[in-house]
Amino acid sequence: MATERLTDIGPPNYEQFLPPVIKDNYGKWAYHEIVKPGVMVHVGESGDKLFTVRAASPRLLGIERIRDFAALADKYCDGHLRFTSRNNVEFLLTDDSKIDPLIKDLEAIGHPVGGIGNSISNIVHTQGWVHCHSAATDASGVVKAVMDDLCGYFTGMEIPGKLRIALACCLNMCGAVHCSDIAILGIHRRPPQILHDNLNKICEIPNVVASCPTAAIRPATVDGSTSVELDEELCMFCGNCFTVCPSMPMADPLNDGVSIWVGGKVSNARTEPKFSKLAIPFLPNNPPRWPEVVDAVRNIVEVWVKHARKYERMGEFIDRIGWPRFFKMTGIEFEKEHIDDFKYAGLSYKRSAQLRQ
Amino acid sequence: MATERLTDIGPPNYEQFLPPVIKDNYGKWAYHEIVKPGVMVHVGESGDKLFTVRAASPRLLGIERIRDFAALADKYCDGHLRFTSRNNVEFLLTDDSKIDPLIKDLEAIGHPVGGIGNSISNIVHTQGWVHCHSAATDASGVVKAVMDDLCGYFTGMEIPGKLRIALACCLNMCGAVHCSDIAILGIHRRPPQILHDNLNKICEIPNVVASCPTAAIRPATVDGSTSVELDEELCMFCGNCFTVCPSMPMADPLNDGVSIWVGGKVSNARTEPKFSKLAIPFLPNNPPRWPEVVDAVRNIVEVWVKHARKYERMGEFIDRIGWPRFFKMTGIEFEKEHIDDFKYAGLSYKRSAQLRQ
Amino acid sequence: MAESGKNGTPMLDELEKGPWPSFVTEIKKTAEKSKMSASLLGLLERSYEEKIGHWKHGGIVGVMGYGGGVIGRYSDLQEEFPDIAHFHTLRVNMPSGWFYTSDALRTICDIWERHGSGLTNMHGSTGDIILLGTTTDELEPTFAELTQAGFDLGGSGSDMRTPSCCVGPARCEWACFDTLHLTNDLTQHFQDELHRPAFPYKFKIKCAGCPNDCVASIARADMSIIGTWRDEIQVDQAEVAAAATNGIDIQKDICNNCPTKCIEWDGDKLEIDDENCVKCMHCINAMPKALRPGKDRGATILLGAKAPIVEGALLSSVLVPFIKVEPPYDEIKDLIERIWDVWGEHGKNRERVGEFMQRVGLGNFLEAIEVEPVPEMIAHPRENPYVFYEEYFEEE
Amino acid sequence: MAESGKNGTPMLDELEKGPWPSFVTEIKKTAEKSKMSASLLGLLERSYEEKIGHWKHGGIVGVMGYGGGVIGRYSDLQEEFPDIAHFHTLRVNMPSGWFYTSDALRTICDIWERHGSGLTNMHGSTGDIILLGTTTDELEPTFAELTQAGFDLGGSGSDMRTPSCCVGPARCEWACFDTLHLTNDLTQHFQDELHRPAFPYKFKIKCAGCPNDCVASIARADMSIIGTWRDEIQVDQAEVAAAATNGIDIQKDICNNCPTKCIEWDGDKLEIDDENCVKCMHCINAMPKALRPGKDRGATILLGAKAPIVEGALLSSVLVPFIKVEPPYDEIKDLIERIWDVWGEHGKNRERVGEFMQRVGLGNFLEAIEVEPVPEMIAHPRENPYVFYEEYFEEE
Ligand code: SRM
Ligand code: SRM
Ligand code: SRM
Ligand code: SRM
Ligand code: SF4
Ligand code: SF4
Ligand code: SF4
Ligand code: SF4
Ligand code: SF4
Ligand code: SF4
Ligand code: SF4
Ligand code: SF4
Repeated sequence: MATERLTDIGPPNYEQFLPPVIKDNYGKWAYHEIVKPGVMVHVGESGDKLFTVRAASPRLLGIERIRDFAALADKYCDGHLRFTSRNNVEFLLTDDSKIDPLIKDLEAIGHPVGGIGNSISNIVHTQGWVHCHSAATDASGVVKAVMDDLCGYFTGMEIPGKLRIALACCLNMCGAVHCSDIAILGIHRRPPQILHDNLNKICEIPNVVASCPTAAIRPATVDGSTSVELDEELCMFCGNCFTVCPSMPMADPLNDGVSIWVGGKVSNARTEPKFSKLAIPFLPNNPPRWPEVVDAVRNIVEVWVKHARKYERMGEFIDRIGWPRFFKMTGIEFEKEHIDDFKYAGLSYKRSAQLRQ
Repeated sequence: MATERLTDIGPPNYEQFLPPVIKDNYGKWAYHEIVKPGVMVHVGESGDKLFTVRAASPRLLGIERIRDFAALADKYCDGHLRFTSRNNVEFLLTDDSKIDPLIKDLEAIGHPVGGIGNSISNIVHTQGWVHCHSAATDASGVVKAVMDDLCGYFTGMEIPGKLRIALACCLNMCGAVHCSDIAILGIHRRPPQILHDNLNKICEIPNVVASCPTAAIRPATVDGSTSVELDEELCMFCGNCFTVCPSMPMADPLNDGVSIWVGGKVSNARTEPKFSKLAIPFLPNNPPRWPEVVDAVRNIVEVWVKHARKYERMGEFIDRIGWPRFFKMTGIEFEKEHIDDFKYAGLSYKRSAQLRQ
Repeated sequence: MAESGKNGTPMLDELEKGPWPSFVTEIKKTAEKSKMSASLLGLLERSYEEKIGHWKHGGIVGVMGYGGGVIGRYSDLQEEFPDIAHFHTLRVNMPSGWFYTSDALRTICDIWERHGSGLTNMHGSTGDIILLGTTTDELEPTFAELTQAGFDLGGSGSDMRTPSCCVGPARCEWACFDTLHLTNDLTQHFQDELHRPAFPYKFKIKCAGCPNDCVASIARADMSIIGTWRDEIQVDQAEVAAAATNGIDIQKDICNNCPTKCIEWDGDKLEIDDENCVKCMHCINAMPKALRPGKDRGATILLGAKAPIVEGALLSSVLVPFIKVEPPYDEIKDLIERIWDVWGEHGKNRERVGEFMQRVGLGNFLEAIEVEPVPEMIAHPRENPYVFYEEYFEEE
Repeated sequence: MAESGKNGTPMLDELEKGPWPSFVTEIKKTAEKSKMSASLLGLLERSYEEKIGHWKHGGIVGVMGYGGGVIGRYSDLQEEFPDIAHFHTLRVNMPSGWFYTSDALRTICDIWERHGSGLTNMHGSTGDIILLGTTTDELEPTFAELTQAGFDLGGSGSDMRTPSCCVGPARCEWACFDTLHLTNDLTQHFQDELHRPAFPYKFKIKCAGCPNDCVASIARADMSIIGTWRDEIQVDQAEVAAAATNGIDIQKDICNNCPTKCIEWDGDKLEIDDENCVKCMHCINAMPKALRPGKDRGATILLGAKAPIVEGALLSSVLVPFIKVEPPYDEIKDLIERIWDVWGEHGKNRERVGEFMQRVGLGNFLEAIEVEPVPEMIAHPRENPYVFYEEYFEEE
């Protein structure tokens, strides 16, 4: 099928993929209700009803599984489905009698239904060892282990509000973990190696020097060839040098690991969006199931579930009880690493006498 | 009276100056009440009463006036009096029948009584043209003009809460205007002159260069002699160079003037301490009575008096109504200058969609 | 021992256990048909054993005439895993709102079965369909088939990244503008900027229909377009009363959680002081049948969010407090172009627009893009006295 | 025309009008006896005409053996105003709490009449008695008479500045420690550091008896010692009820203003959840007869406040959340000395301790002064991932 080469056509127009009930009620939805875990109904001003069944997804999907989803969509939804911004899959039905059979089929192929309303939804995550050169930990494996443990909160246990978890396998934070209720962040803790033999062939030394925010990198001549040298004292492991220069690898099995962050949010509901804050500076990479990470996340989740008020996101909960009590309740030790020492450090100090004594 | 030279004796011990009623009730006060404007009573657990009459002071006092105060203290307070952290003078009585005569005598010599409770107290201020080389405006004159206008709020009109005004005649902020409900700040707006002829004799050029936070100053040779040159684009008029080097005077009648700041507080009551924020970038120096400054301050005060809730300090009031409405209510124009562009600028941007529309 | 088959993948096998769907199962199932996937399994097992990744930087690979859309990737164990010596990713621009038909999905699967590993991410963090892993030779053929099927690549590198949006009016009663239409329209309008990197760094656009921000635009997009309204919240008092009897404690759950305390409840009537409502959505979220956003709808445009590399993470901040969002969206497109012009000319290499804005100063930035400063853009005026007054008087 | 007498001071005269006491009247009255004051009036009138000050930097002037306590000042119109060619200021250390007897004040006045302009500031912003203007020759004689009368100089330059405090237990029911005694004790204990500048920059100490902070210590002192308590607020329910009938709306005025909403009022009983009370003082301030701070009292020590020059203004931040404040105050003195040692050794010239603390990082600073980090020291943990991990493992 040799035809002229097409470019710049852009994505297919979404309209062709919308089910009729959506076309009819587009922009004219009246309200929605949560029918049961993982199932909600949107009711149009017309009275029409759209049922959504949300199923878990590992995000990393093989074509077979996608074909399974397509088959289920044909069987129950006249072929209509979508994915969510947190990578779950949503089946769009108009006939509520088909909901339970669909759920049965989904569970049969290992995709629990849930994640709607006040629940723990899917973990936004990244590539990790599956595809990225920059990873300090794996992404999919940690997510699988953590969600196995928290699955009950996805399929329906009552919790105070939404809890969003994200994972990024390095400081580039492709998972945008910087604003999550709980964030799992892969970290390097050893300054980059310097492959002097090929550095000047592969990398532009001025770019490498410029890439370092703390000016830890200086040009240098190492046995004859031009290269760079590093003041390890100044390195805070951001990995920016490696991003611009492959000859400065950061990955290191002995020192790479995971840090845990809490209290971020994105929505404007009640309180303004918040950045995540450091909760646990370091946990080891312990594949295949990262038990230390799983336990740490569960511990924080349980403290929140037990003590937070209705609607209260993690960060709102902590703001109410105060950080000292958060550390007490979770049993997490407060350490030097928790204290900011970057650009805005001073603003994170407690600049008032308002203290619980 | 030649005697051995005394040094390092420190201040006289305060105890010798305390009236008996204070010695008796020291640390054992039960409560206080405001008797009337400028008069309060502290009641000891013993039942003893200490009456305080607070009188206005220009802070800059001649010895004759201090002797007048001493005489009044003798007449009504067995010689006991004190000054406040805002430079008012307080007379300490035990016999409440003496309060009114004292007030009469004070008013007779031109010292209104007030400033206690929810009122506008004295303006913390600085030297200005009376004694400092660094001043961009006078201190005492502006204070006198503003307090003449606001005196009614000192002597008793009902207002929502405390309102603290401070003035500093240059960015050194000796008046600590950085945390006041309303602050009046003298500002230079012209880069320093450079007196090339004597600069290298009077100043250490490296210190001068180092003194500039924006690196606007560079060493240079100007017709033969070593001196410095200035990139005026980079100057934000902090005056630090002048502080370390007299050969870089900042004062300039055509450009010096006053800026107005609002919303700072120091106390931990209700809300944490706050910095003052820029309200009006520039008002001219217009001696002897700075009418523009007087009007600007009154305008802001009146908006607050009219709209603030009970106990609400200026900053708390503005936080409740929002800055857009503050600018609308006061009729102050919002300009580029209001937007921070210094170190922490980004944190002052509105980083949420929570807006009054 | 390149193939997982050889001596198995004991560590990865552990990740097939448990209730959550397993990516390992996905790779294994795909490995039955794809050597690439089989090799990936082996390589990944190795990473699990050694606690380190086995990928190297990718050089410049891509499809003809495009600079973006492909992430090059090479293994550092090429001898042992020759099938994935190259393992490039294609980013395929998803349809707005991630809506599909079963046929559309099958089409993609068929193409990817012919030309790649058969593995995907549905979807990537920016929103693209990620076709995970193929060789350099397969890039053009894959692209050819995709375009024939009506799909095109998404962004990568220093270009406009694939814009994304929440489900919006398609399935949400709170959408204050048509997120899907705007997103699709901008994506089509800026095809050149999407495919041919010419910016100082990446530029992301995300559209959320209301302040709940279901695409995390305020945290993850250089330009965040967030729906809002400027009239009164629509209140159905009867439904409010109903909610009050259905487990909602209106004073505690609603009024006390209102950021500006502008809702009052006297036991049978809900009073909202809309002047002081900051459109946070909470009360509406809590009572979807009783409350709805106002009718005079539009969006707030915010600028500058990004991850921390390297000056620290940023949230977007208000650039346009309120704008009507209606086709053909000229005002928004002009604004975007003015921003790109200024940033493109003065931005440093690898400087995101949010960092640029701070470096030059928001005030100066606004002047350059011809937007008037308004107090809605700031949380509060400056606290420091360091004003760069621009001119001064001189003696005659 | 040096003297104001000659052709008057029309501008300054305007400032004798109005209800507020006039500094011009003060200068004029003093000018009747003092040529210096008369000249000052003329010089000041000139400044008002020209809108510019007429003072130059002061060189190093002072009294024998002291580096601080005197601010040198010279006029730039020496020929026209010879009497104030020198116009140095003496900073005299006030008694704690600014308490005086009439005799003490007269003593100072008499000394200053003999040796200076007769003008003062009661008091300077740091708290000193400011003797405003005299010549170099008069410095020693003034000092001699002051010390004979029991007064000494205060601080200036890079030394410990004159500590100051609120009226505290002398006249306030809320004082949580003896502000006057501590202030006097520290001042006496550190006389050498007060008089002989040996620090990188100035170091100010202010003591406030409770979180109302009536000496603005958290904004104006490098070390802010602020009284607080750690047990229950003392409540007199009868007086609460009385207040409720005397114009206080307890729900609105008190409960709604409590920062942690830890007070509840059911109409006849006030319940305080003291665990969540952050000791802000508001409820106590509003009902002084009904509520009082707890009985287990002490102070919070905060560090680092300063004006903006040159990195921006700082507020003090928590260093010691709670400490008992009892003579001989050894723990506090040791802490102060450890801080001075570290800052003195590693601080840059003209770097305040608050700036120093930020430059080296609070964590490192705490290690150096041997104080354990606790979460009370921060508003929140770091938001950026840039942790300086101090050591790493290496392969054997
Ligand atoms: C489907 C999805 C949009 C899409 O285009 O894919 C979506 C859909 C809805 N969101 Fe969302 N949100 C979706 C991601 C988000 C995100 C983005 C994210 O998680 O990365 C946020 C911001 C999270 C944050 O703040 O960190 C988000 C914050 C909200 C909120 C605010 C919650 C809060 O209290 O902060 C609401 C309101 C509520 O839940 O009451 C909301 C409400 C809703 C409603 C009820 C809106 C409606 O009337 O239909 C939708 C379904 C209910 C539900 O609970 O999922 N949605 N929602 C996304 C589902 C992700 C998933 O699979 O779980
Ligand atoms: C005399 C003085 C202390 C001294 O050693 O000199 C003092 C004395 C009292 N203060 Fe103060 N404060 C004094 C300066 C301050 C300062 C410092 C300043 O203004 O620079 C503050 C911090 C101001 C700020 O936050 O910017 C201050 C914030 C307070 C507050 C908290 C007010 C608030 O709501 O924020 C109270 C409580 C109240 O007024 O209800 C208070 C209460 C009091 C009480 C009622 C305490 C008591 O029980 O005796 C005292 C007299 C009542 C009154 O209204 O003046 N005092 N008070 C100072 C009088 C200055 C003056 O002449 O006006
Ligand atoms: C594939 C994806 C992660 C995923 O598994 O989904 C991804 C993968 C990479 N990102 Fe990302 N980023 C991806 C979404 C993000 C996001 C989230 C978002 O877009 O909402 C962010 C945070 C938001 C932001 O843009 O700041 C993100 C922030 C970064 C950064 C840091 C940029 C910064 O300014 O801080 C880098 C580093 C860089 O650009 O050099 C980066 C770089 C990279 C590179 C290209 C690695 C590199 O250093 O060159 C990764 C390639 C991995 C691989 O081998 O495939 N990626 N990256 C996401 C794109 C898929 C898609 O197109 O849909
Ligand atoms: C006299 C006094 C103002 C007044 O009228 O009361 C004063 C006067 C001067 N101050 Fe101050 N400061 C005075 C209290 C303050 C305060 C307020 C306080 O102490 O509570 C501050 C703000 C708090 C702080 O310390 O940061 C203050 C912050 C400064 C600064 C900025 C320091 C900084 O780190 O930002 C400078 C500039 C410098 O140190 O070079 C300065 C410098 C000066 C100099 C010495 C001018 C100079 O550049 O050398 C002034 C001498 C004026 C003169 O001719 O007498 N003065 N200075 C105050 C001392 C009187 C006293 O001892 O009681
Ligand atoms: S977070 Fe880092 S390691 Fe993970 S995909 Fe992004 S760049 Fe790669
Ligand atoms: S990791 Fe970051 S801080 Fe360390 S050397 Fe590289 S660029 Fe510099
Ligand atoms: S504020 Fe400036 S001008 Fe005023 S006294 Fe202090 S240093 Fe001098
Ligand atoms: S005034 Fe400040 S910014 Fe301007 S040159 Fe002097 S030191 Fe630099
Ligand atoms: S952002 Fe708003 S409009 Fe879009 S899906 Fe979420 S709630 Fe609905
Ligand atoms: S939307 Fe938010 S701010 Fe507006 S009334 Fe509802 S809760 Fe209050
Ligand atoms: S700070 Fe507290 S103790 Fe000291 S005077 Fe003010 S209210 Fe009283
Ligand atoms: S002191 Fe402040 S925090 Fe404590 S109960 Fe009273 S108002 Fe609440």
